Amino acid sequence: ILLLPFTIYLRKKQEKLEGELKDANKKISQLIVMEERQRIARDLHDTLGQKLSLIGLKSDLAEKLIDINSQEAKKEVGDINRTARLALKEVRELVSDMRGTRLSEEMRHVQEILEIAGINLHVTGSPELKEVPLLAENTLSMCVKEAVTNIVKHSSATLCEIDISDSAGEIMVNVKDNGSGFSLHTVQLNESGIQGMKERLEFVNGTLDIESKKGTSLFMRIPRIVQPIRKERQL
Amino acid sequence: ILLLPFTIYLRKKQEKLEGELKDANKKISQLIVMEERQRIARDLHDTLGQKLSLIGLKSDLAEKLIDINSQEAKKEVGDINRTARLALKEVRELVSDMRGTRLSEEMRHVQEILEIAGINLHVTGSPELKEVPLLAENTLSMCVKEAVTNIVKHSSATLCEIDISDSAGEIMVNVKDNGSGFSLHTVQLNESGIQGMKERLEFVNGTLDIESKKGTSLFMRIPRIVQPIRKERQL
Amino acid sequence: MIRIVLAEDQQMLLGALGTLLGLKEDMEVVGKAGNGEEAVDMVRRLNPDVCIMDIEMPSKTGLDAAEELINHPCRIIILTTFARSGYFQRARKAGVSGYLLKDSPSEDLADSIRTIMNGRKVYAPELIDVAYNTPNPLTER
Ligand SMILES: Nc1ncnc2c1ncn2[C@@H]1O[C@H](COP(=O)(O)OP(=O)(O)OP(=O)(O)O)[C@@H](O)[C@H]1O
Ligand SMILES: Nc1ncnc2c1ncn2[C@@H]1O[C@H](COP(=O)(O)OP(=O)(O)OP(=O)(O)O)[C@@H](O)[C@H]1O
Ligand SMILES: [Mg+2]
Ligand SMILES: [Mg+2]
Ligand SMILES: [Mg+2]
Repeated sequence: ILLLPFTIYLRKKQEKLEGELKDANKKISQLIVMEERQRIARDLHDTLGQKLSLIGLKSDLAEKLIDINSQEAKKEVGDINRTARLALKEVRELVSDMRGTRLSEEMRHVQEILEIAGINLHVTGSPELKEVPLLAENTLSMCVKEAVTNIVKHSSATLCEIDISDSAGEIMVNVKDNGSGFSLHTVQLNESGIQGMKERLEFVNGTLDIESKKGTSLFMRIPRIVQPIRKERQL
Repeated sequence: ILLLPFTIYLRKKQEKLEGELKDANKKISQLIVMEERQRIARDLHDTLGQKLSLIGLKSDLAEKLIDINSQEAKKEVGDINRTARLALKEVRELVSDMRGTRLSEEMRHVQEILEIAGINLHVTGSPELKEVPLLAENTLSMCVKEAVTNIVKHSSATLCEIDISDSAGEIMVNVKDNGSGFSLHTVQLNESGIQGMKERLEFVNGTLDIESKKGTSLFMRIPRIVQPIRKERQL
Repeated sequence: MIRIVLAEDQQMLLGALGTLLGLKEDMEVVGKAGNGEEAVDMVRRLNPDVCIMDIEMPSKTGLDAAEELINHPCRIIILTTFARSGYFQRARKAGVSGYLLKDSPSEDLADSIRTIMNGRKVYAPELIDVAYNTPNPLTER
């Protein structure tokens, strides 16, 4: 009987706190999005805006020059051509920077890297993931890339096996090599590629497990959960 | 004495909750940012990429035509000019789209523009729309902005009236001025602001109607249906 | 004859703009500056009717330059590509006569210059941004 008012008080306080935290976090989200937008806007402005203005002015000028001085007009049109190509290259770079990477894309990339290094690749499972949040897929792509980079750099392997299994409960990617292996205890993992993989996976509630005896085997797992994206979107 | 373990338990729970909430929100932010980037990337690629390619091609052609057929060369260079300006306009819209496009915000903006231009503004209805999909609201904001820009640029009006009516069946915005008016037949509407409004409204199943005799009156209507935006977003 | 000083750090833009305005019968480009500092010097030295300035330039922005020239009789026109928050407010405070799009057709630009010479102001609606519509959500409360 004595307990009741006190628990009620604590519960109320807790609810209030939850509410405030939610609010604060919502604002942080908004701020991050706004900053991101502003950053992109700035990029756009600095690269493309300049070039498009230049094309606008130069085409205006060229049109007038055609009858007066065709040599000069040609020069202006040549400038326009170069400027447009440069701008196009910048758009492509900007776009590919912004896109993040699909696992299937990364797999093509990885295949190329291994081929060049003379390491055989054996893939099982499909890199076309179904209904996976973008962030999770990007994380996996990044991890596969790092794992393969390590194989090329450190393992002296002749074979790399990648297994992708996409089940109802989780997505699992296993990257395995038949190389030298390494001891987790002897190796510095601070701020390194492996540490980075681990952090990113944990960020999407995933895990990284490493077995390294004969060769190295990395297991990357991300549980399938419903992400509350859609509601937020409507902000 | 009885109280102590229980409060500790509650406090622990509270801390855990705070942590989880924070994590969840961080993830949501990242997701939103990524989605936003992808959306922008797609937009950029589709609109700007295409236009810049076109400019590249046309400038190539124009350079060759200058000595052969200066009339044709001028036409090409004129096309380049229009294309560049259109592209810049799109970038500008994209950038300002990124800064938030609630109708209420756009109305503040419009108020300022008209004030600076010395045109009176009379608003009826509320710009705080209820449960309207983001895309629809963005479209309306963009249309209001273009309509008001046109009034400032072309109408010589002294009064602008904006009526917003948000009913169960549709959202209607009417932007009206008491200026010079114009004849739809005598005016080039290709790739212009009005054409853009129309296309965007149609994209969300809306319509644009124009009356221009004494002054100009634009009716923008979007029916209230569940918009299939969400799927698009997840691409 | 309307005497004009241009200030723009992008050399190709400066060149094209100079030639375009030079082609107008009633206009003469008397000076071309590559940064804000040069622009201020040139205006003081050459006393042009109009100075057309970019915003983002080395050594001194067009807005800084306009503020410095606030008591000079030369009319200042800011030429820019995008609306950036706060720029328009500053430009207005600095008493600029025009705030125009870099990519507007040269005929429109020339028309605006003539309007401004008649003592009026011309601001492109596309460039007017509202500084207070993007509050920082963390300091909002
Ligand atoms: N597949 C592998 N085979 C053998 N050794 C490996 C393998 N992967 C990692 N290692 C060892 O673990 C160490 C840590 O790897 P990690 O990716 O964390 O860092 P790194 O590759 O050295 O540097 P970074 O990834 O930052 O470029 C490596 O230096 C290497 O000694
Ligand atoms: N409110 C208005 N009053 C008078 N004339 C108008 C009005 N709105 C549009 N017009 C006329 O219709 C034409 C087409 O307008 P539209 O918005 O499609 O293109 P624009 O404003 O000329 O160029 P843009 O919008 O691409 O910058 C204008 O050039 C103008 O002649
Ligand atoms: Mg590494
Ligand atoms: Mg228009
Ligand atoms: Mg500059």
